[in-house]
Amino acid sequence: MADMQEESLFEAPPIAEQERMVEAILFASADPVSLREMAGRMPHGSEPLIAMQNIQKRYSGRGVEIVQVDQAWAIRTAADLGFLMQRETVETRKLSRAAIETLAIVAYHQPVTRAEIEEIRGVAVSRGTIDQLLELEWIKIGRRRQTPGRPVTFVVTEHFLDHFGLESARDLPGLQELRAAGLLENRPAPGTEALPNNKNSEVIQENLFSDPEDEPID
Amino acid sequence: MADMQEESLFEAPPIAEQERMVEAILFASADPVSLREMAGRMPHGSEPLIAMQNIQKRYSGRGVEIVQVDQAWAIRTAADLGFLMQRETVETRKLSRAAIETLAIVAYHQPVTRAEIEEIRGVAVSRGTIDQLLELEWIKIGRRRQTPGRPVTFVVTEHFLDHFGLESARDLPGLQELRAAGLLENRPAPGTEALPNNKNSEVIQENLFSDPEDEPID
Amino acid sequence: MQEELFETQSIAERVASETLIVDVDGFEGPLDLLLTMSRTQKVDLRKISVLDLAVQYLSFIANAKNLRIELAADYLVMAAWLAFLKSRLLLPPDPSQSEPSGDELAAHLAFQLERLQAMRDSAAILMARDRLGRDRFGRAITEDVMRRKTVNYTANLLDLMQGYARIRTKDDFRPFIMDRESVFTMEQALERMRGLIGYSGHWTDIVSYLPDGWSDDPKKYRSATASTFAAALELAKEGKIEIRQEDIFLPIQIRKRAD
Repeated sequence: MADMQEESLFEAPPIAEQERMVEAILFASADPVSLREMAGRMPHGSEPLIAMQNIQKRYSGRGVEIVQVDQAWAIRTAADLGFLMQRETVETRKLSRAAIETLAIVAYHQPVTRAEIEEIRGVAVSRGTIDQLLELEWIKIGRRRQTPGRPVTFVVTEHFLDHFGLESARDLPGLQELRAAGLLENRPAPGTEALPNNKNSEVIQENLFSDPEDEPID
Repeated sequence: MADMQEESLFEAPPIAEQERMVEAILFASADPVSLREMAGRMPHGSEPLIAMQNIQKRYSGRGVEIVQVDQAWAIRTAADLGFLMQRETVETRKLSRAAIETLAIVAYHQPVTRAEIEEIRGVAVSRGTIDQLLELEWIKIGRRRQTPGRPVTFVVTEHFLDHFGLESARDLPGLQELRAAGLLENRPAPGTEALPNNKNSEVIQENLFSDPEDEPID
Repeated sequence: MQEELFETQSIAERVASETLIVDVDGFEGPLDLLLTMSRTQKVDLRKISVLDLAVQYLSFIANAKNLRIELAADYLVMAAWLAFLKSRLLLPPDPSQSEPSGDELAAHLAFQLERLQAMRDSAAILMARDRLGRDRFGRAITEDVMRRKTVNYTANLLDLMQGYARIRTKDDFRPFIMDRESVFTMEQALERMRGLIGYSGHWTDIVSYLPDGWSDDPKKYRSATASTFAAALELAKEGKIEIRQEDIFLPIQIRKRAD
């Protein structure tokens, strides 16, 4: 208090200077600051309200705004720029083998229950795989099968047909065609099955021009 | 990469809008933000550097300023307004004289090994001194020196530059003068076993026949 | 002893010697002490008289030794070196000697002192700068940047067809394991045991179910034992046999389950 008295001997700083002070105080405070508190920190005779109103105008329309919170003031990000506080990254990944196989089974056998998918694949189908395909909107839940337990069935979606450029699921190549394309004779060597597709397609190319029976890959 | 292509179909926002974005990003961060980080968060095609330079001018002389720290940028209150922020002041642990000197030696001689620090100070550097500076994040371990024993070197950090208001280590006060006076050289002592920490007698021999000014070890 | 010694000294001497004790503790090594002493010369460090400094340091150390102060080895090493330097500076240089001259050594010491002083000055300037958190402040309210990762999954028709083909031709695949001579698969073991189990009403060691010719080669024996054991577990699970082991490491025995 003693310093205040002392300071009052000096004139209050010019309003532009007061604006700088308010700006700095608002910037560096962890909580909204009341006018009273500002006045307490600024040189005696300062008028934080006027300074505040001036800088509020100055910041109007900028990337940050001076907002009133109860009886106090704070600098906040402009509402329309909230998206900048998120950093989005997009990554493109190949669908897992389990998901592709499950999807293929749904496409070729729809409507199909989970138990049937497992029977055809010969391994359990994880909840995650089904969820992933549902989320991608490539499969959806169809009608319940009228068998004991009334299990749900899965069918492919319009979105799936769109994505794979098919007019209907009936357009999917049949077993005969797969065979003709060499796909059914594609006998991958153990350990190479999970290799990227380009490798596999090379194998397929090879297979088209040779007798598959004599063509063990490695 | 594909998304980038896609995104570039949209035009970058007008520069005034980009300025608002840079403003919002800088205000939202306590630490300096790199242009790269900004670009990653702003719409594709944005040019944060130009936007930054514009708002740097806009804030010049205000209560808060836009400062460059190494390759990144931050908003800091103007130094002359520090008195308003007494209550925000974080009492840092009082640094020992050894720690302060060691810090200066790292800053001016970086990259510098522990042995070199000891040579300059003429006394062993305690583990605690280095630890304290590492903990403050003012120094960090740099590359190993390619000399026998491959000792680690120490360099100052972005945090150090930010703390002392330096744009880069080149802006250290008096750096040019010290360099011109030859005081930043690691000048070996003439004669063997002259002083502790000088074991490189080959260099010393050479030195007898040449101007020591031109004979930095590194 | 020390008490007595002090008694014989004048008050002024005692004050002086106590100052020295305190000072030695306060100095950060010989170089620091030398730098402090050099200030008494009140000249530019580049024009310092190293000889005077050496004399001053040596007398300081001699004095300190009289007072039985335990000095760090560093101080004594420096004292020895300065004594050597002093002799070099006082004696005329010997042209036949290839060792560095006293002047060169003195110049280096002066350089070291000047460099240390420069670093001290720089440190002071640095610490007096407008510092973050003291004179300049950063943003106190910050917003965290949320990182959101979107993964786009892709697959094409070929992937789909290959996937389907893989399933439909799975039965055609001969597992790689079959190609290895010394592997007896569980399927083989199962088949073999299914054929044999019908005749076994008594507890029989599982080892007796191993196929002929698989017991000699250790690799083959290991494989056949494992698959036979696994097949036995499978049959037990199916309720076809019972399985027991009386204690650890004792033979595992099986028998046909009585219906």
